Amino acid sequence: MASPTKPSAKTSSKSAKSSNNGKSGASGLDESGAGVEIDHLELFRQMYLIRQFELACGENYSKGLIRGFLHLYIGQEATGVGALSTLRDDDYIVSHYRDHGHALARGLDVNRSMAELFGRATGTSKGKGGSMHLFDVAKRFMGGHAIVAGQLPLAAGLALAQQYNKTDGLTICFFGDGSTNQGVYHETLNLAAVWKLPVLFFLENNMYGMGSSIERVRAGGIDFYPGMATYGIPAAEVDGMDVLAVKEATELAVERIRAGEGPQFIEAKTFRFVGHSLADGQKYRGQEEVKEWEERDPVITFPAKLIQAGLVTLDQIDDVKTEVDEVVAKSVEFALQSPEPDLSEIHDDVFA
Amino acid sequence: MASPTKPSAKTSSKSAKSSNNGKSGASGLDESGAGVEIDHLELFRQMYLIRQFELACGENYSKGLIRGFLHLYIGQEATGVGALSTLRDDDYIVSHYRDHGHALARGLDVNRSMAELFGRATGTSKGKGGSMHLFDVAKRFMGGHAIVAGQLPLAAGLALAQQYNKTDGLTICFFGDGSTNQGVYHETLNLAAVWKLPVLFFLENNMYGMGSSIERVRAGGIDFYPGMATYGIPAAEVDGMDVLAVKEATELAVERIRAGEGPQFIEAKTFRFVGHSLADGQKYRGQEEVKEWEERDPVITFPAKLIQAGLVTLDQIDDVKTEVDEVVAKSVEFALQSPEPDLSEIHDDVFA
Amino acid sequence: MPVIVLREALKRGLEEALENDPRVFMMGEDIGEYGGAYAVTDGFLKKFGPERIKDTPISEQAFLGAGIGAAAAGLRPIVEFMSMSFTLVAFDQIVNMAANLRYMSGGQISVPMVIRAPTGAGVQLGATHSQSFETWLAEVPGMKVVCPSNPYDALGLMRSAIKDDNPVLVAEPALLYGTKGEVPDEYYEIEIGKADVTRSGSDITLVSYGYGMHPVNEAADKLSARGVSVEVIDLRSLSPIDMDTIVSSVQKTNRVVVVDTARRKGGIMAEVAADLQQLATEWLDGPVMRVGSNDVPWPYNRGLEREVLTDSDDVLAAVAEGYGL
Amino acid sequence: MPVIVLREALKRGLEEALENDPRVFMMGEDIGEYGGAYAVTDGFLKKFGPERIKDTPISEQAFLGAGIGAAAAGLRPIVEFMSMSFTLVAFDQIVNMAANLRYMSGGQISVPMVIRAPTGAGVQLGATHSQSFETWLAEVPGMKVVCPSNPYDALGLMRSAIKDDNPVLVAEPALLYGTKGEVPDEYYEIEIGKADVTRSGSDITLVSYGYGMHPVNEAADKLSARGVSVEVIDLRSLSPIDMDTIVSSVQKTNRVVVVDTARRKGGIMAEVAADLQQLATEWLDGPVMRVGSNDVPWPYNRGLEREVLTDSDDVLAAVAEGYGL
Ligand SMILES: Cc1ncc(C[n+]2csc(CCOP(=O)(O)OP(=O)(O)O)c2C)c(N)n1
Ligand SMILES: Cc1ncc(C[n+]2csc(CCOP(=O)(O)OP(=O)(O)O)c2C)c(N)n1
Ligand SMILES: [Mg+2]
Ligand SMILES: [Mg+2]
Repeated sequence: MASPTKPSAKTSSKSAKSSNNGKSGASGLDESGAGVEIDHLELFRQMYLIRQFELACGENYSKGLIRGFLHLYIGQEATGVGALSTLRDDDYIVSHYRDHGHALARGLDVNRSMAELFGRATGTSKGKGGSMHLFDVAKRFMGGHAIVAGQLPLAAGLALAQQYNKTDGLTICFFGDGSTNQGVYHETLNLAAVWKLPVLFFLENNMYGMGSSIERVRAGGIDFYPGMATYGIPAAEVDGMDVLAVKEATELAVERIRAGEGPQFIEAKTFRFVGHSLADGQKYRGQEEVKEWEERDPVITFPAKLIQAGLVTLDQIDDVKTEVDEVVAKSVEFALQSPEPDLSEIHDDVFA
Repeated sequence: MASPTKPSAKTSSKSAKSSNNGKSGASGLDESGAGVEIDHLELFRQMYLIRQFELACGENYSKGLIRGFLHLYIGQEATGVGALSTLRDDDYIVSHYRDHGHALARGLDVNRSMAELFGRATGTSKGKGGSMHLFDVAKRFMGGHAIVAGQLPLAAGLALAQQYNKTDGLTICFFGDGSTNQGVYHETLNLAAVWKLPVLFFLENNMYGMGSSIERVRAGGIDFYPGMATYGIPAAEVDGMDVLAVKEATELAVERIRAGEGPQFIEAKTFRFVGHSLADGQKYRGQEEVKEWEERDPVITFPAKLIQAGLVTLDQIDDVKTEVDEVVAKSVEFALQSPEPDLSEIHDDVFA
Repeated sequence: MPVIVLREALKRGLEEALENDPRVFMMGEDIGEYGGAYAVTDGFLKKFGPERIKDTPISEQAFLGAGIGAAAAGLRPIVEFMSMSFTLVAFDQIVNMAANLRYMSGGQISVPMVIRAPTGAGVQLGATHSQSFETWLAEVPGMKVVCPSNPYDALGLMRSAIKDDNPVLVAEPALLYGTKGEVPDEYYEIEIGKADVTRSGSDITLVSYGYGMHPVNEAADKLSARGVSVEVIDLRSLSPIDMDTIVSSVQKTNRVVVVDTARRKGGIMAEVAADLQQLATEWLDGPVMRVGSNDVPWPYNRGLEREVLTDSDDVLAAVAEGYGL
Repeated sequence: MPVIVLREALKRGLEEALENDPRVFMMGEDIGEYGGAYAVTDGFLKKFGPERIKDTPISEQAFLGAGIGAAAAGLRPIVEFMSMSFTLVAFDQIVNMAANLRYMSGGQISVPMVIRAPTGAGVQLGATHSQSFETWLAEVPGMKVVCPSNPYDALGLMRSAIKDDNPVLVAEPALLYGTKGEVPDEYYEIEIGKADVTRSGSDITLVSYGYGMHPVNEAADKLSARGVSVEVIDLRSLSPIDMDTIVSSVQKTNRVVVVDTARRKGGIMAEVAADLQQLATEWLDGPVMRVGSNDVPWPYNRGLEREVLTDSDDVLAAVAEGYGL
């Protein structure tokens, strides 16, 4: 069974040059004062927003207002928020079916995101995509993809365009531990490495692919980053429950990519506190393991640490919560009051 | 550009236990007298047979008697012959489209093999398969597969049956360097490792996939065996121009598989002296590189070494040559005189 | 007769085979500890053990292909895809290996394998998860394809599929796992390649299969209420297709509508329609009317999805347009 | 008019686009240093450099998928498969990504990509290398598919394919790369979705495309010699299909045979036949006769392969059977 990893970063790479990733995962609130430039409250706000959004989704799924498959990001908030806090407006983001967290951290409109889950005309994909297929091209949020690992080549291609156009933009691609068992994952890593594409492969290793623990479906153990040596891709491990550690590791990788060093790989050890989807009874794992991870819940531990470090006050945290609770409640209201798409919409958007 | 590797073996594996593969590739004709039990002349006969068979194929392709795609094994004889000399009758062999060498080393009937290439009713697949699809299930030679890397899961499945039936049989699967870029290759390695399947992955690294040198299409360099650590699969490198080294390395791997240690991986460094297929003008590589490798031609160097070591006489070698030349000439004769398949055959063999 | 749901019928077929034939084993994602995405294999791991109920990595190419190898070696694997939509990543293995192997080897190799997958739209899974690739695989020589519309057929077809020496795809309509029907305790099989005349009539023939039988039966009820005598045929097998049964029916009714809930373009009903108008030219009083879902990717929104999906109104409209009934 | 071979026509279309539009680039296995498996891109690497002529690893899923991403970002990639048979390993990317992306995103994303691949049987490559999956991809909403039968169309269709804002598959009949034809120096395009009436007649319509035009033209010659006035239609596009042109022709001839050199079952001619008998019911004097290659895996042996492949005798037999001509 998987157990929480320590919040330290390890690295693996063939070349000496890139192996000094080691520092990148050092836990966030250090004495160096690096925290000064960081908007801690904003990081908290995003994580809390995702948490409350997901809880609202779960509720409305039970009511039958959201349908299809619904995969919640609860427990993984620190990874998406930490990673995406480092990017620029011209960078691309590619996600999988567990995409709400990435979408919100990228700043997608909360109302329109919720409306998409409700299948409404005001949704980000006009109600045609649903939970697994959020898109917002204006924000360079390129989906929401529901075939496991199918999104990796798309990310490579976006990065290829950035390289071809001689920009220093990059593409970040999120995926799960289970998706490493799809052949296309390996094809894409190699292609990106051969062409030195500006892409950041971001593995959210939450220890399970649906009901399958890593140990049951993978021969090489629970660590993926050491294998990147095969592709000559610099790789770092980071504590996915620590938003500042994730931010720092990502910053370093982003810097290297912008400097033209080619693809980078980050493995965040994280955990979903809930089932794979709303249909999952979690028969395959004990609640003890879940509890162990829940003790490190970033939505609870991060504000606690911030207050302890004197970086923010309890009042500030409470204000954020009040504000976010309202935003989420309003998004549900917005979705509920939004119109269903017109049936004439069926034939639109098939061809350009 | 690739250059000939030294005839020494290196290994890579995570576990200490399996990393003592190191010895396995030691060059063949050593002082220990291990050669005593080896039928050197038979090994030579097989290599020479393959060479002459391939030359005859090339000739008859030019005449239009063999058609479609034709991929010759010239230069790689020592790998197939060395590897297959270690197997039992109940082991399975799986090959790709460059399959003549493997077929003949497995002991497929020379006449029927040639007849298949001529598309005759007497061919191993009744003329329906052709050069890329040789099969002889009685010999457990399970093809001849023409989609790059597509044969790997088949091999895993045959091995799965051997494991399921609690035999100590194994399956050997041949593939080329280029096929490592197909996703299914990675999927199969992992699956075999997770299930500890009795399969020997045998990479014939001939430095090129069609017109693509490894360096151009792979990020990790020309060595593949170190990457096997990712899957926890013990892996050895061996000089593919040295039939005895290949034999020895394979023997060790076979022993481990029969002992229940799960999949093993061998990478033989080898070279095709001719084009990818008969349509290949070899614009992508210089003839110098080819010449360098040709100096190590196993069909020439092996008998020379044998004679020098006093293990066989020149006369014996010449006798083998005479005999084999006749066998090959007869196979062409056999193919030529064999009937074309009857047109009624078209609808046979679609369903069982 | 005892009444069970379609999921239970499939389960019984699988369980029987696992009990009676030691060569039978199962592979698939989360079929063991998780109990199967649609709970068809719930409890199997405990009962049959991990050697016969194999949880796989998310590696469809590798485990489907391993099934082919195991079958070539004489075992009888049953491989589950979590969705018909995911067969796409393993299409090369299915088409080039499972289906071609026998022919390429001049008849030396058989691949007695069952591939199972939930199929079809209707549960708001969107464009990537609602597709019906059984219609493509039914075109591949060497493959057999069946698709049950009720528990009785599900069990009978599953039994035949497992006994067949060829690769057989069992397309399980996702919308029907909970559908009830009578299933006798006595053993029976349903021959692959035989359609079923589920309702006898003289005015018009309606042909469909799988989930499509539901809009078709609804339409038949409405037509009957209007005094139209409807004959209904459930194809049950998409490969081979039982054209004889369809032609016989049309010789009686002289009118026919073929109905798919998969997309209209291409699909298996294009094949049926194209053949039927050749085979029954002189018997037909009008065109072979073809009904299918709209030729668009599947939308998520419920209203849009329902509109795209073939329903009984679409069937009735075709009956009216083609034959004025 | 200058006469060139089909390979040259394709080459000209590609070269032009590379010269005129900096967003256009190419990817594929051995298209650069090797010069392309069928020599279509010979010389391109030298002329346009490695940034625009990208040799890829044997990773069809990754590089086809990368093409989709690059297209989504505004480039106009042209991706070569070494054979249509190899598209299978990337089918998921083509169908679930290239074709679905626009719809799933509510119209936010366009995928202006060209996929090229040699297709079809006839050169003794056996079961795995002779398949025609363009007939499947033509059924996918969001995909366009064209297939030229001569150099003129090859250039005109390639130009339109590259300018199109959707994913377009260009199926290049492997048997026709060396086929000669007139191609003007003046610029022209051929609209995707428009069939071509290549021969005008009043007794019977023959419909085909790609390599199928060869047996059809041969059959038309033989029929003409017997005094039968034949109208011949070259579909050119498999998606969208120009049913209007076919229906108009049948309104004149009242007889029709649709011909494919891909396998008969399923295929695009099943779609054409099924639609046509609905659209032209009252104009038809008989069934829509459908001809295709035998429904077996492609055999290697030359005699067997020729027998399986549709030829002019098969076309004539269908004309005789359906209409007694
Ligand atoms: C090709 C394919 N196979 C199977 C599935 C079904 N499926 C959806 S998510 C999932 C598990 C993926 O796990 P992981 O990559 O670890 O991501 P996580 O859900 O843990 O975030 C599976 C098996 C799919 N969508 N696509
Ligand atoms: C999926 C797929 N893509 C492309 C091809 C075309 N092709 C045939 S062999 C080959 C090169 C394979 O190289 P390698 O695996 O190194 O084997 P070698 O020919 O060197 O023995 C290619 C690209 C194919 N058969 N299948
Ligand atoms: Mg996971
Ligand atoms: Mg090679």
